[in-house]
Amino acid sequence: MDLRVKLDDETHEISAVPLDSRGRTAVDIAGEQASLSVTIVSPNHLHLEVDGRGTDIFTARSPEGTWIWSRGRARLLQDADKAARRGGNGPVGRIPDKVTPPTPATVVRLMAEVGQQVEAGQPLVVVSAMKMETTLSAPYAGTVTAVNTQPEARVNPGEILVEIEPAATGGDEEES
Amino acid sequence: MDLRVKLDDETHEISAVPLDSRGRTAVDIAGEQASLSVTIVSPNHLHLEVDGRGTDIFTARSPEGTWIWSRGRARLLQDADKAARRGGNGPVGRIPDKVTPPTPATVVRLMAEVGQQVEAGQPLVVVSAMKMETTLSAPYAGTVTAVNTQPEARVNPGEILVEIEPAATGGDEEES
Amino acid sequence: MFGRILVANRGEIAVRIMRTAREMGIETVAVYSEADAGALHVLSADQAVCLGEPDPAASYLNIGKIIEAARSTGAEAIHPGYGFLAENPAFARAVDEAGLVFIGPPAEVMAKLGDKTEARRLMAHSGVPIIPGLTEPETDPDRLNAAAAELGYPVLVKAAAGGGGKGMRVVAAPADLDEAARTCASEALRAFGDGAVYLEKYLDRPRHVEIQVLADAHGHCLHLFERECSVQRRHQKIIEETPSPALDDDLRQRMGAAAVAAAQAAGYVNAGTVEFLLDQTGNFYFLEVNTRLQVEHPVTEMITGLDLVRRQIDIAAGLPLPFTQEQVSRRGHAIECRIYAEDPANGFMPSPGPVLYARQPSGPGLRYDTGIRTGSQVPVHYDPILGKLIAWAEDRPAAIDRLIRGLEECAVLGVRTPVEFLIDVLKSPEFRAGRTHTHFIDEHFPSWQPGSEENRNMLLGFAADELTGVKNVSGPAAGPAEQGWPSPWQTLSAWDLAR
Amino acid sequence: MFGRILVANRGEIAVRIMRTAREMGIETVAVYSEADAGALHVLSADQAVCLGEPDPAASYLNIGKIIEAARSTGAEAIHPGYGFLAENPAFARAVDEAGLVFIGPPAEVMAKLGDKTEARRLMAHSGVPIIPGLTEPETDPDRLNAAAAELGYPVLVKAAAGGGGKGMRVVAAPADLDEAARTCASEALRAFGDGAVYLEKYLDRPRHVEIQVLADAHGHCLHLFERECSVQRRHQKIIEETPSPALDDDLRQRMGAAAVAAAQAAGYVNAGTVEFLLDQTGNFYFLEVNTRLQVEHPVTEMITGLDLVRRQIDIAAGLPLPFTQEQVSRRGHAIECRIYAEDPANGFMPSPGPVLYARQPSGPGLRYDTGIRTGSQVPVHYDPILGKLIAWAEDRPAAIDRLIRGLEECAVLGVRTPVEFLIDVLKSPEFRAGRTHTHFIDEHFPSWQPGSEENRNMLLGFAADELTGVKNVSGPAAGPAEQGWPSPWQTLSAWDLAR
Repeated sequence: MDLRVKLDDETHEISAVPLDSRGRTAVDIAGEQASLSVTIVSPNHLHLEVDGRGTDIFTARSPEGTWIWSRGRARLLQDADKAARRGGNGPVGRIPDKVTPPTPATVVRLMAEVGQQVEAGQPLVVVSAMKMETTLSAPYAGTVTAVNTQPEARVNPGEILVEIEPAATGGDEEES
Repeated sequence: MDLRVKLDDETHEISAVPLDSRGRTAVDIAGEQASLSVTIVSPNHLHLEVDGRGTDIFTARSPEGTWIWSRGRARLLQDADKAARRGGNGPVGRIPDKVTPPTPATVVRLMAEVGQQVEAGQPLVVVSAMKMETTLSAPYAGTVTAVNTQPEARVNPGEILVEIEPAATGGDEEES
Repeated sequence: MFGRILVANRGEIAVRIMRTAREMGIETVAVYSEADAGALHVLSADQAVCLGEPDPAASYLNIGKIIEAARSTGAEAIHPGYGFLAENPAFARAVDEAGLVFIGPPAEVMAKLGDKTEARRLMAHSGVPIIPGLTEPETDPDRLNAAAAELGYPVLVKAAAGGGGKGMRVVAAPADLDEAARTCASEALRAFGDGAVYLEKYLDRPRHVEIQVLADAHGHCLHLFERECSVQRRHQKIIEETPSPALDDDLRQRMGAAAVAAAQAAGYVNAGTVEFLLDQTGNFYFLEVNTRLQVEHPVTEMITGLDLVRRQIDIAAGLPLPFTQEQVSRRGHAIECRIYAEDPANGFMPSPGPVLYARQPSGPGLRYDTGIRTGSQVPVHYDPILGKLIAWAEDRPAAIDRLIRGLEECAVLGVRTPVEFLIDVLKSPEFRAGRTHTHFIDEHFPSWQPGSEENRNMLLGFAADELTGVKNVSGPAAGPAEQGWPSPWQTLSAWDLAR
Repeated sequence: MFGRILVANRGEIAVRIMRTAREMGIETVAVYSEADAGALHVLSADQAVCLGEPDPAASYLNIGKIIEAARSTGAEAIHPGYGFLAENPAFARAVDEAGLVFIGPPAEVMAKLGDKTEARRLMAHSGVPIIPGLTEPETDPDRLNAAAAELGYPVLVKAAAGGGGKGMRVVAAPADLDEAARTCASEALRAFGDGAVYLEKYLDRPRHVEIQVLADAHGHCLHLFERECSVQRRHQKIIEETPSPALDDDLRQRMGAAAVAAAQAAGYVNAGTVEFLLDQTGNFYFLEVNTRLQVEHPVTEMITGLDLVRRQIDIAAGLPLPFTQEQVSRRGHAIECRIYAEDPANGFMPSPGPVLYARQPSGPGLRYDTGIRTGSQVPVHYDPILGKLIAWAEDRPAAIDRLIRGLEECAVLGVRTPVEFLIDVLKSPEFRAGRTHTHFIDEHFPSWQPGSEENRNMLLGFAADELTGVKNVSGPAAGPAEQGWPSPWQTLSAWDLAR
């Protein structure tokens, strides 16, 4: 089995032979070998023996990838080839460079109107989620071409609340 | 759905209508009605609301029946009709009225030989399991017709270690 | 004693309150919003009442619906937990007027202490030291500017009705004051129903040290020592401990006495917390009184051996405190850390969503108070706390090591959590040395990113997960199981038995 | 300090020892038999070595294999837990001779105290009160008969090498003496490798009260108060608590001093327990010294705030005790109950088999030390302990209520357990009144059978389980799911997300 696995922002090449009847295999990560023995403890719990050292691994699959836990640390790992096919472009949870909320939220205050000139970093919208307010700022300088929301509106990540035409290039803000 | 359920030594008649889309049903146990609402919390965990009172139920199926837990108390419940078909005859874990060990065990000492007259309650075999010795006694008075084991032998429940012909009736000890 | 109480809250604190109630032989009623059907606090109660839509205004903040739920289920008293209506005097008053008992201080005491400026005046008059600043709420931008200039920047804009780090903004320069005051007022209005703000002098890297007090309805008031809650992010506590590494017996005694004086000045009844800032020279200043159970109350329980919820219920039922100040003792060291659904690598942004898998740490000297389980949803509508892990041990180094061991056993998959951030903080030499202050995280972990210690094991784990495929038997793995088996959930036990 | 230790045991005690070792920064090595592959103690260690076949002689009692496992993994010390080789002087000597450290008392002290008749002589010479009886082992039936007649029936036949309730028989009449002596000798030979037995006067309904002692290698010896372990079945403790309802401060001080005197007379080093019988008039008699960690050590940890395993490891590493007798304090009340795979309705017969489902109780003031998980096997070869539930609280009534609450949250399905028996005992007026003695179960629960309190809920649960069929989604149930879905284990998370 050959895998290309995305962990944080790096892609790792992994190859492994199928498990034998006792759950053992050999794994190669970027040229480094490990002898591995796997016990399925429960559907979400694997016990690994890696070169003779025992360690617990918890796993959970989601549409975005597989959550893998090791000794208090958890990551969403992705099959890089599948992620590329899905058009996935990076780990979950980062602030996009568009005026869109990081989580489902409610609009508290709008500080932009169509035609307005804005500087990079200028506050445009304040949203509230989980009792905490967050200010969404202009990702770059330009002219506001559309305001797609209003106070009290429920908004979701990916919805572009304020569209801006960049000052210098005049290009399509959807590609910025 | 109609069920005949064995709990301890009693059989209970239960009928229930299928769950509606919100997990609700009406159940009748021996003529007594209950309104029931069921939430599946996990594969082994149900939450019931019985006439408005919440209670957790844990369940686990085994070949002998279904273990049901409620507030610290656990029982092996059986579908009485299925149990009858399988020839099951009562809950697990009771001492049979035959000279057979209650758990897998090792024979420590034999105190019976073929032809010997024994009284009811007379010690015949001492077995050891989990560092604890248990004396198996004659279930009734009679004559020993066979000794089917020897010291140090590993023996299992159901194996008749000593066969006895009852004193009075002369019947078949297998039916006693 | 009450036969039945309603818990007007959700999550870990509701579960924790119900456990003590059950031990006291008191039945419990849960309330929940549609977002919390099947939540752990609903499963933990004897009865549960759905309040309606997820929006807090329609559910956990809806006074009328909650009192109606108590009436319809025959509950005699209401425990508010923390957050939501816990410090809302109108709620306490409404409970009272409905002929029910509010498990907390009287409404008028709560109102007095809940107004931060009035509380500051009260403390100043009672000889409790306060931080220099405005003693009245102020909304006029010009007057705010003038007051800030007089105090000298940096200043702190605070919501008069705020608490728990909510509704607070540090302002470093005059240019930022207006927007900070507006945002603060807007947050306060939404969160507490009161948009009044005031100003305070901002202290340089103080410690946050608070004193737990207990007062019964018979004039008996005592303290249960301190909690140090300096380690904060976004002005919200994330690690709390007792004893404080900064207190000696003399300072502890003086702060305890000040807290009791503060509580008595206010006519306090029930459990409360007097918060202080402790500066680097050992001066302490009154901050505010939290008129409710604190999130971090377990560390006090662990070192004193007392059950604060039991004490709250007893006091609300009119019982006198069964011990004196002299009979209260502390032993060992306890540390709590809070586990939220949040991304510590990304400004501690909330991370709502489904909990795909959750595993509780356990063992000697560990306590895990949680409100989630495998299959829970972390709704977007509420404070995203998942649970609190508390370690106690013979001394501070052993408690730190135990807490790290517990965090290394704690798994929550599906949402981001600060577990590994907390491990890194607890392992840091600065934390080990006890040199904490309210800017500790900003100073030592300003742009924390997850480490790569476990990357190799994670990659091996991913490979093992792919190699093992469908997981339906326990024991050594043996290649992917065949597809298309019917209902393994149902028959797993039988297969297990047959092996 | 050691860098790595081997734990020569299994189950809950091995897991518990490894937790403290991990907190101390010490790596752990597990050993296991083929019956224990995948067991919790194996998963909890940094390394694991398979010793061979399930038979204890081939695995957990095999001195040579265990020492070889320590050598091959580079372990520097061995913790024996309780049972198996914990009180075997030959093992302690072999560990020593292999250049490793035995975490327990010196072999010669263990040998002296392990021989019950020699221990009785030693105590008698040191002024510690002993029960009238033989001071030498005796195998000749005639001489046993004569000695029993002199003491007066009932008498107790005891294995000289016994402990933990194993190898003991009460004999009420001369006719039963021969068989009891033979059975006892045979059990002792199998369990301890030594078939010597002796006789003691049998006391009427005494309490079992034991004192925990700690002694370092520098001549420092102190006690950690008592544990009352009167509630027993088949001469084995099932409920243990501290403080004892029967002790006042004066008696506690005298018994503590006697225990320290006993330990010092034997030259004791490390953690040990001096067991006494306390008669109804307040006289106490030396019973034996357990030269190891006790099953019930957690109750002492809960009321003193100390970690006994940490103390054991420190002492074995040569460190002096870091506190004096005066610095040890006790607070609150702690009760433990043992949960075995056994059938309390059927003579507490062992109930080995697969654990189909296990759920841990949790919450403030509860500790659950367990060695099993869902999917574990309880092998027929070993003592069938599954775990211990410990509650501590402000006082005895609150601790009882908390323990009941914990038991009511504890689920182990697939094997029989005493959980509901324990609930009934804890709820009984006799236990609540603290009127316990070693025949408590025989007297008050002679033929206990499970009650029917939960029968209706169980029948409804059975119906609900049948109605819901295949369980693969969380949330309100909605009729049986369709059959034949591929691999729900694998895709559950994704489905959950899609809802």
